[in-house]
Amino acid sequence: MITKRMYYATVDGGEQEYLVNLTQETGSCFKMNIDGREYVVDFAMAGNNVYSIIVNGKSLSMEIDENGDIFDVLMDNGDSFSIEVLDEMKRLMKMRHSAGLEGRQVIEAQMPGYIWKILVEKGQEVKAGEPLMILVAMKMENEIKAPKDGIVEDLFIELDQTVATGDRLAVVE
Amino acid sequence: MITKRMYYATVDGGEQEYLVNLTQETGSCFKMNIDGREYVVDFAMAGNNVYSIIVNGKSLSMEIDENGDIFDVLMDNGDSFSIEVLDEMKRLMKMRHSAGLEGRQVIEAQMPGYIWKILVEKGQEVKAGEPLMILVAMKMENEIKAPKDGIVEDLFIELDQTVATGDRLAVVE
Amino acid sequence: MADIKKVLVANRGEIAIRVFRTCRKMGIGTVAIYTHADRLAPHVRYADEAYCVTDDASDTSYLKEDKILALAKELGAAIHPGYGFYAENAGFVKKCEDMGITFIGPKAEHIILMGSKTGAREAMVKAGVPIVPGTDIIKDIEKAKAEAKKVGYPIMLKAVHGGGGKGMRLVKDESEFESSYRMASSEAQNAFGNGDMYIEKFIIEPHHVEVQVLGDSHGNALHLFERECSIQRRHQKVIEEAPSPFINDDTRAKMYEVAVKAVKAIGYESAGTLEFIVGADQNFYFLEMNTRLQVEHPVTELITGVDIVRQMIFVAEGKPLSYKQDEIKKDGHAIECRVYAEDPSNNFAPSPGLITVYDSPEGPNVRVDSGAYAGFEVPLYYDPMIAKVCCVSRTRDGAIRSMKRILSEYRIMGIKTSIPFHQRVLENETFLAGNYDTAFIDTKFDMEDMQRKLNEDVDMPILAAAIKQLLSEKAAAARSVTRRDVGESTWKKFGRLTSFGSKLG
Amino acid sequence: MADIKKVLVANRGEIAIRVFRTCRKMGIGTVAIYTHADRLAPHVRYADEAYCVTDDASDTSYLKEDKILALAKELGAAIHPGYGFYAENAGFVKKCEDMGITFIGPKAEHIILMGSKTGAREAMVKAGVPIVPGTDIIKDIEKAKAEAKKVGYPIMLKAVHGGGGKGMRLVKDESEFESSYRMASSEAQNAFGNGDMYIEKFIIEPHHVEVQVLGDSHGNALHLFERECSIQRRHQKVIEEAPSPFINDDTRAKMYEVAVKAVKAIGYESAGTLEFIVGADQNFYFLEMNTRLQVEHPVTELITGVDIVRQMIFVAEGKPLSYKQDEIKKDGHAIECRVYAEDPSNNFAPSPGLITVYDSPEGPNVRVDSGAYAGFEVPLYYDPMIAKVCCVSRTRDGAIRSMKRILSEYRIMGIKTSIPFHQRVLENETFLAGNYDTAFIDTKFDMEDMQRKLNEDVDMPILAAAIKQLLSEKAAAARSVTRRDVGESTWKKFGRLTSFGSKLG
Repeated sequence: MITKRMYYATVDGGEQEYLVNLTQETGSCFKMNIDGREYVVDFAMAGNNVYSIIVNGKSLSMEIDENGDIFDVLMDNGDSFSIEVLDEMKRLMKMRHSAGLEGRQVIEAQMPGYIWKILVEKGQEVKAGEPLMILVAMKMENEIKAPKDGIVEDLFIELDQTVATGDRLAVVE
Repeated sequence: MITKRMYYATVDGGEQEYLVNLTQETGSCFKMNIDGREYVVDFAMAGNNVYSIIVNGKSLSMEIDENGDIFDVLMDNGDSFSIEVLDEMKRLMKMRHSAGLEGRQVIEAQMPGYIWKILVEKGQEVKAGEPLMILVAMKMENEIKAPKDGIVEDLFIELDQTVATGDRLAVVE
Repeated sequence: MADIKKVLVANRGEIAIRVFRTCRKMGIGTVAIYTHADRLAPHVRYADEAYCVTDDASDTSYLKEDKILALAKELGAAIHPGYGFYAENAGFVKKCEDMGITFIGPKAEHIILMGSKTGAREAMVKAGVPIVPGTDIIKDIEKAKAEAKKVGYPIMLKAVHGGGGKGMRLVKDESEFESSYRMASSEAQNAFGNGDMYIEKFIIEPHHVEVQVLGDSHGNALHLFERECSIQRRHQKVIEEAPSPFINDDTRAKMYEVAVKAVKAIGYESAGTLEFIVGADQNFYFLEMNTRLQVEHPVTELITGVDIVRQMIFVAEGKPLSYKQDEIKKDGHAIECRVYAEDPSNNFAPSPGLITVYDSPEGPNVRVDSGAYAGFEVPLYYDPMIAKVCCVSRTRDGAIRSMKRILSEYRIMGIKTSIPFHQRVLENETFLAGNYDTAFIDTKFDMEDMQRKLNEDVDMPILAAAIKQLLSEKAAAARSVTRRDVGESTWKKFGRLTSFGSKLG
Repeated sequence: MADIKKVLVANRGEIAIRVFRTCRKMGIGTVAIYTHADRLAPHVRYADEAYCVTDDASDTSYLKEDKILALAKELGAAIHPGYGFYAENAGFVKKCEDMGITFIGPKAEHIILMGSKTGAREAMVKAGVPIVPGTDIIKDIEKAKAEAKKVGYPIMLKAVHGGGGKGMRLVKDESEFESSYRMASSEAQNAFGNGDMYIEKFIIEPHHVEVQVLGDSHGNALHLFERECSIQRRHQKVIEEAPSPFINDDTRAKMYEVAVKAVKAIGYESAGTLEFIVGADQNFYFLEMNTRLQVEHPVTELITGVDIVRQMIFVAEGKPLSYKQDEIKKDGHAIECRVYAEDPSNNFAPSPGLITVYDSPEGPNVRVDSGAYAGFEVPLYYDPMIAKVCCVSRTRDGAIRSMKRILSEYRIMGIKTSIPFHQRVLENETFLAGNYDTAFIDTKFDMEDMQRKLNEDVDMPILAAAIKQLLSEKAAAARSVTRRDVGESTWKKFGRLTSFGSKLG
């Protein structure tokens, strides 16, 4: 069964958009076209999230970490790329969403750790950049700062609580 | 929740039976009694099928490969033990079954490989030890022999077929 | 002193395993301690015996002096402290002595002596080790000027009670002296309520170079050459090499000589390190002495073939060192990269978590000391260093090439690591030239270096990401149609085999 | 000859990676070839470029001479043959020469010369290398008796057209000669239709010792000391060491001398090995010369620090060897254990399949060359050797202790490996004494050794198995109640992360 897709890719949050046309010929063989550049790709999984990719004889080993539509690609030489891959519909949704962004800010943990100190209370007024709490991860303190001027509308955490990446910590309105 | 079990264990297919009384106290803590010898065991998984076991301060690292009721245990020093663990009911069933064993013999592949040569035909008379076929695995030929005198009642394989461990190869009746 | 039959390492992770490896080779029994949080750390199952030192999961501290000492006493084990925790803790060593427990490390008196900045300086001056030239409190400006001339410009004016850069002034020549003195002193007066100042020589392009030493109870002292440790980030060493690419043979010889003299002068036992600051002019001055096994000791082991832990055990047993100085040969060049669980592309944010893939580099001339494995969850509570990867080659250039090869093979997934950072440093021209100083990361290597790609072509990562996206979409579609397994591929089988979830309930 | 910019390795698995590692360090591009069955073998993604040489999955052979040569020609790559496949294939080397492809190995003429048993013997005799004493076809019994006396009893009577042990007789002294001759000759006549016999010296307690040599196109020749390879199973070497624990320094010196003389005499280029049989009396005789890189070359690299592949590349480029003989130093003792995918507790039955856990040993003084990783399915079609694990130490005793430590850390699951076999050999008294000969596995080590436990206590494995049984029963019960995930443990998360099945469809 041949599968075809058209995607828009952006690299490391940059502006430039790459148009990708992709055809899956057999299980591991793909034909690609990136902004007019043609590739034949043999794509194989060689261990957990480790991929062996052969493109016109060039052999690459990549680690790929998938988070929704963002793919963090780490090459053997240490180069890393964060690639967002969207189809037409997702791309349109994203463009609409980013136009309407503002107001209520939900602060999420950027790394796992535990809450060592809480420096504000619910309802308190804060300035942008003011520390709200201190998250400790691996013996290092990380200040979690207010992203904007506003009121601390909500605090989702307690003292000494362990949090995971992406957990909601607070809301500043 | 405390869980209790009583098992009969045998080692490396030997005759001696060990009576094991086992109580799971918490997730990782177990109390054991083997033929009257008491142990407190902290049992934890430390990677895929690798276990860290601490018994009265003694720390052991074991690899355990589970096949039905048989557990192949490999210690770091290279010692390996094949332990069969049966509850009362399975033990009774096994004793009944082994009493009635004879006659029709199903031959199974003991290793993965492919069938390089088939030396007998269906219906042919064979003597015990007579080669029935040759299984090639990793450049080495392995003769599959008749387990007893009899007739080749069935052949389940074809030339060049790849077989996995446990696949049925033939029946000698 | 009796032979050591068992060693308890009052530490965790890679350094515990490193000590255990030598013990295992020597036929000495090994005892691990662990916290609830570290139950699955690899040092626990590496040891012959393992004991939990915490009462419940909420306590993550290894600092359980009474429990550790009682355990060692009961088991008849000697204690090796590793680095950190109880290393360089004289009180702990004294308690060992009181309880008749063999401590594998220096004597309490030397830990105390070297723990005091003034005591250490005095002892070193007495032993003929150069220290950074300077003065006592300045009482008289003219006298101070004369002394500054003797020390040699540029000099640093420092507040006696200062800190954090306040009350400090760099003085390039005598014409600036008076005004600088007045400003710095008044700044110090305002900041610390005390305007006393002293003079110290300013070291231009400072290098951190250290000499590994060994001493025994028979008065023998050895040096094992030097290590260059100038590549530091936030005062953390990140790359070390042996020998130093910077100092010349004359400096080297002098440094070894004073180091051995110092060890003999104070009667130091076990392994230790004399840290020196070396200026662009090759003059070197004593900074401090570390009375412990250093993190970076493997580079020294790689160029000498000496197992430093083994020698520490001999010394603790009261035996003499196994080598005479002329039997210690330096062969080749070694580099160590410290691998931290942190994200170099996100300002080195800590990255604890579950390691899903762990492929150790293989092949020639590599040594990895790690405390990690696939399936291990790097805990939040401890040092983020998860591995040290070292290599050795005939030349520095060969070692750098080897390290690149080795890092390209080192695959750790599930968490972020500093491996890409090391790969960038290994491409940096100042590093390659070997004349970096302690300001390297701040002045010669920046985040732009970090973000710079070796290969700018984005098509390869884009095509990989696009294929992954397609496959994920197909997999999601397949899942929504049926939850039953359709067919049985090898990968599925592997997936099942590695699916711990259902097994441990 | 031009510098080599790219190397195609006409081989697979660990030896392909081993050559690539040197190339990567030297900045030389790398090209892998693979079959459909080997698409996921690690050498494929280790290389900069990779090309499939088979047309479909049913073809598993790497012997695709035309494709490989055309590929090398097109890419401008030199060819390294590894061992096996096209190593020691003079026809292949000639084609390389004809097509202007650099072959990293000896010249065709030397492969041909050493490939012929009689040619090799003649060349060696000419170069002054001792060969096993013997005679031509026996025509006259009395004359033969005189010659046997000269050779020295015991002797072997061998049928010229013999094989498989038929027509062979061991003769201990002259009194047995005539009857033995008559019996053997008539046996040979019946078996092979020809009763011609010859005499060969019988070597008591034969050791297999080989000398690594290097030669270049400038007439330079070097030896890199010897390897002891007497531990063999079914004529497969399984453990090698350098230096030999058996031969004395006098023998050593003589062996090196004749080896270098032989290389010079024939003008041999690149890496090669002279294999000798050494008797209990330390007399040694030439067996054959291997005109390739040997599997066991790492032990030599470990005690000399010489990268043999690097030297092979230099020689192929027409450069001289980088060393003079007196620059080659022997330092320490190295051991290699070959790890096969086979089940030692089941009569070494092959054990291909999916590797679910692969933990490489870390720490000091270890070198692993493998062609495996977690998630790799060891194919049925190729050599069952998946890794070579080597260690080096100052003494043989230290190397053995290190190897035990290293093997205890080497964890490969999903398939059975020969690691437990090596662990047993390392406990064997004859092995430890170092005076084993080629009959070691048959006479000094048996399956009872293999089955014998180091620790007879069965309670520990029983309690582990019983707990696993309980946990499996509980997991099965939980599955039958509900198929939904109940809670989310770390293990579950890992299980999901490692569950490939759903991702690749």
